[in-house]
Amino acid sequence: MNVHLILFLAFGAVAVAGAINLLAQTHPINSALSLIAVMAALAGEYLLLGAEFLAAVQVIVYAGAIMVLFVFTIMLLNAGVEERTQGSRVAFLFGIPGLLLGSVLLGWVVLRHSGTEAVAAGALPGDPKTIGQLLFHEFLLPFEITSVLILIAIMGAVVLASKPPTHPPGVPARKVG
Amino acid sequence: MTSSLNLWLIPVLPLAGAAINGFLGKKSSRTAVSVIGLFFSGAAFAWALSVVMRVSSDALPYHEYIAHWIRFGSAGLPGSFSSDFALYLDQLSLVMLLIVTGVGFLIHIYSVGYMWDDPSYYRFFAYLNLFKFFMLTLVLANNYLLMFIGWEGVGLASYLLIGFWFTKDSAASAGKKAFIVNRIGDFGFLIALFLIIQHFGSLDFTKVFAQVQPLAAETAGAGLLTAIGILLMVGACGKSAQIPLYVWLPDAMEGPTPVSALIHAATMVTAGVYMVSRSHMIFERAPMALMVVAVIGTLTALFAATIGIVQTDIKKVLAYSTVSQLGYMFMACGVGAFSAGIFHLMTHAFFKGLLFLAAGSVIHAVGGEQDMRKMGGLRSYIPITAATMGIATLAIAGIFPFAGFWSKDEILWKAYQANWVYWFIGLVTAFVTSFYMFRLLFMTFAGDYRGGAHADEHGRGTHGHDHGHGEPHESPMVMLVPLMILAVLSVVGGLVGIGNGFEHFLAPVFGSGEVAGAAGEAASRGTEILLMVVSVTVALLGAMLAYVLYVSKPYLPQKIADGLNGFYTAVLNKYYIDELYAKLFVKPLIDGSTSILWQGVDRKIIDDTVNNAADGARQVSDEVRHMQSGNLRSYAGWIAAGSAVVLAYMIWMGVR
Amino acid sequence: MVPLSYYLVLSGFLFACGVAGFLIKRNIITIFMSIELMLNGVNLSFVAFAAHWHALAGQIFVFFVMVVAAAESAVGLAIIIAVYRTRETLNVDQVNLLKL
Amino acid sequence: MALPIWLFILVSVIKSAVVLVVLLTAVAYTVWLERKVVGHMQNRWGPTRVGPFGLLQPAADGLKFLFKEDLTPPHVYKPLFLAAPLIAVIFALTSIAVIPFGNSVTIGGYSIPLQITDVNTGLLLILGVTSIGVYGVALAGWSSNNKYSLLGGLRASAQMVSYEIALGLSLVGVLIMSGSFSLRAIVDAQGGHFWGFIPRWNVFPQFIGFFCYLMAAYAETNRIPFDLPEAETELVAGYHTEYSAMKFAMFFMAEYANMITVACLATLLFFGGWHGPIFGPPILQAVLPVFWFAAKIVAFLFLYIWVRGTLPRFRYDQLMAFGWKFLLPLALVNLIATAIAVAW
Repeated sequence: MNVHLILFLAFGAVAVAGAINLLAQTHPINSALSLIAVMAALAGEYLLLGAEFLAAVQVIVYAGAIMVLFVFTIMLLNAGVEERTQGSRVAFLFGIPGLLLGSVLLGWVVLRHSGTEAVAAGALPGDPKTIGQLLFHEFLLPFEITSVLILIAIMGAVVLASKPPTHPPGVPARKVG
Repeated sequence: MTSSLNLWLIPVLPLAGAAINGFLGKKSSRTAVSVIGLFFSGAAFAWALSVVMRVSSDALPYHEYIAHWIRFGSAGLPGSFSSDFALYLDQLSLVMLLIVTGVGFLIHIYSVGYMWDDPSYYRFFAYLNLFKFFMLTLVLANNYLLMFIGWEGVGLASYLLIGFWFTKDSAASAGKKAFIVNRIGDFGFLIALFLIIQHFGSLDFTKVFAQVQPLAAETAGAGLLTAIGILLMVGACGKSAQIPLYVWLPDAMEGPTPVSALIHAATMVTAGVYMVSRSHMIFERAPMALMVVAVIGTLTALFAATIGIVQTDIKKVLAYSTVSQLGYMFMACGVGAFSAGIFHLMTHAFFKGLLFLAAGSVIHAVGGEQDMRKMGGLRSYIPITAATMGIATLAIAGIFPFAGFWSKDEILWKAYQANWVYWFIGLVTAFVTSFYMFRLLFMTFAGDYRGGAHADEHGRGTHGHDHGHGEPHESPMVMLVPLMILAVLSVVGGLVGIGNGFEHFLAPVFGSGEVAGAAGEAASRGTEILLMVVSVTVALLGAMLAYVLYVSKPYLPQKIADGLNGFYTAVLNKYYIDELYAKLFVKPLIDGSTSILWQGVDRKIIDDTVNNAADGARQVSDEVRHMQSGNLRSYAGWIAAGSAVVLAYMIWMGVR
Repeated sequence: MVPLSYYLVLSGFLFACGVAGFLIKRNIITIFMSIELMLNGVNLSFVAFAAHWHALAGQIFVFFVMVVAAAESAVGLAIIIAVYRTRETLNVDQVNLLKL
Repeated sequence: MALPIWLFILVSVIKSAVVLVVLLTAVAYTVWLERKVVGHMQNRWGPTRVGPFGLLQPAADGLKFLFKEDLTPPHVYKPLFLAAPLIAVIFALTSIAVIPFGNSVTIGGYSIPLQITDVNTGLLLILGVTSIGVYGVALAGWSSNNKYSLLGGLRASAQMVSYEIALGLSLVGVLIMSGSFSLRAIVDAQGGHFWGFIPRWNVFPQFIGFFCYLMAAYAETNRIPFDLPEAETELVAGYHTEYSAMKFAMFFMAEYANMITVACLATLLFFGGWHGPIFGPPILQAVLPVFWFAAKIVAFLFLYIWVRGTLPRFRYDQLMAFGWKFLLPLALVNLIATAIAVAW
């Protein structure tokens, strides 16, 4: 046992516990908090892998922004405890067996074929400088494209979430002016 | 080779006219359409004339290369083949060129008057110019393939023009009939072309003939050249309306009369004769094929002439007459007298074109009536037409010294030299021809007018315009001038044959063999003159018989008809050939198509396949659509299961 | 020193939990969170592979995944709000009319 | 010379303890300072009774909070109701861990940085921790099962998420100029003077950035004029309406701790950190940087209080419009201008 492994296991345990808790909880806000825990734990794993910038971004973007949005939505819609409806037999008849089969297969492949080659702690310097240089040189085009994507997402979110126009039903909205 | 003659302009000018009129004519005035149609047609004629002026006979044959067309394989190697857009001019094509452009131009002028009131005036001129383009392509082509393009193109134009009044059922079906019957002939032509490609590796006239020339004549039995020759003759039979494929031509009279004159008398139907003459190198080395040509020609000549006796429709008479005259030309070709055939082709173009145009003028005069029994006595109403038609009749009957005399006697003389049976049948045909032509003349112009006021009812019958008159009247000058020009040509056109002048002119094409034979002719000059006298006498006899029957004793024909009851009916029904074809070919085809192709293949196999596929798709979808329940988690379930399967497959493929 | 396979197993487990959440949860927001869980699982394997192969591009991919996830969650939550407005429920079993 | 591991741990523990005590004391006395200053601004005395100048007032307050009855209203969602103030205060205090408040001091041959830990992404860490702090407010508002609390929580989370963007962007200018996320490196880059007499502080070239930072930071800490989440005239007390006693105190502490963090950041990023005139004997030279740092922070806190005593509260739509339509574009413009200037 070494420090690296211990830390990995500790963070991993948090992540696993969070993931399971996400499934077990019936109230969405608990699930959301579990997910935040998972994300924080993953940020720790990133740090172990040397991706310190990514860890920070993980916390800021995922935990600090995306999940805040989730919590915000839950609060806004006042989401209650989950109802236990039986809407889908398919999900249980095909989905769960498929999931189990897939997990087993994937686990088998990973354990059998990836070997036991160790990954050193902080093996790769993921500091802001190198990431930035990669991002703004090699991946400049995808970067710009994602910015457009985000712009579109902003507009889409505004349009979707804004209240529908208050003209009487059946009468098409008329453009004014 | 002289400097370029720009031959390509000759076919392209009418094409331009056709394009302009066809695409823009609908919006243009009739005057504009006429001007364009006449200009391009006339320009082609003028250019053809200028070519004649500029070319010297020792510069012929003249080749003109225009563009690449089909090329594969490297030239010279076996298996390679090439065919270009290239033109070829020799004495033979020169004659055809002048006939097509000249007579065509006259008929264009005539059409302006004849078609003036037709609502599709522009369409007529577009088609007519298109026809000229294809006909000139046919005539000027330097290889069989380009010739075939023209050959098919004139077929198309013919189809379009026969069915010009396509709203009339009989016109539409006549067009189809012409097209289909021609396809049968084209089938033979095509196979002949394939044989030529296979054995000679080219379709260029010069290359093919250069390879044919050293071959020995297939006297002993049928060989390759015989096969090619007979197949070419099949093609010619279709285009030139010979037994057994003549049936379309009488029906083609449903088209406007100028069309009948141009396409179905003067030019297109003679394409077969031109093609056989052009292939004389092959036929000369295949005596059996030549015999087939001669026999078919002779039989057709007599056969069609006999039908012509009893026809009452003025254009039908002329149609059968055309078939008969074409038979003469083939007879000439069949006995190896190609130049005589071409000579007759030329004179025939003059007088038959004139006959048709005059007939059109008559029809025009009586307001669309075509039945000769309702005419009569028109001489006083339309003297110019009557006069020109009389000249044409004299010409076709072979009365000295009209054009038909020279060419027909040339043919009869050559036939006599080959085999007296041909001559004898030809002579009988000449008699019959003379009889029915004078019958036509007398029924139309002599006696009293039998039409009367009710002619109005037929006003729109065939040529689509109605003057609303009771009195027959003379046609406008624009129609009469071409009549007169052609009449002059019908009188003097045969004079070029005096002293074998025409034959000498064509000698470079058909070889000196014929001319050499002509040297020996001098000895039998007396026989020739005797034969001339006999044929003229026979023609006069026919004319007299017609006079007796239709002018002096008009009650006799009915008596004779009653006396020859069965035979008369058979002749009146054109020997039931159409019915026979209907029984033998058309009905089995229709029945077969109905029961096997339509009900069997199309309905049972194709339709059922499509319908069952659609039904199956719908049934499967009906089941599968339950998968799309709208429930998000079900979708997730399918995705999870599906991805597990994909994963398993990938692992299985990877691990294996 | 931690073997790569440990990271991959953890990553796979998180992903499987996400799928399971999608399958068994009824609340549309929780389902949406399951998606984020899956994305996080994948991100972990990206970073692990990046460290393993010494290829920084893996981290860049994670960066992009985060950006896309942010955009996606913004739009997705807006859709959820719109759905809630008309259906007045967040239970996916009751939102199955295939229209808004 | 690197420290042995046991010594490192020992030093770290000591530093953490010292810093935490100082911080909590500072928090307590910031409250006192505020009451005093605002009192004087409003022609009052402020706390005067407990100790000289009321200096013992914070202690009295602490005692009061400790002994007050700790109410938990009946229909609250208990786990989160209890967790929310903890989250708020823990993350508020965590940020201090990466704040450097002076140069290294050399004790016994070992160089010890005056900072709990120096990570080279210190600024990012602070941003991350502050962004997580939102949960304390949001969850408190939601778990209280009270419409005022819920509205306060919603307002708080929306406001903080919105202004976080402007906050982050306003700092990028500084980052571009110093080329590092490490707070120590940023401070080191501000040593020296322009033209020999103006301190090389980022606030001079980055005055627009500083302005944006100041606005955004006020909003982030829910301070007047952006204290909509706890606007007492409309929401009673906002997200902490249902809280009392020590739990309320935790929110209170979190707010003031955040103020101090913001002040620290402003000092470090824009005002040269501990840089200042150094003179006197060696012992003074060792203490002076910390003094300058503390002095700048106090000045900032005073500014906070001054603003509070001066400005009225915004309306909520004005707040959002200000953040998205003015501050964010302004920060972007500043960012672009800085980038161009640096690239020059």
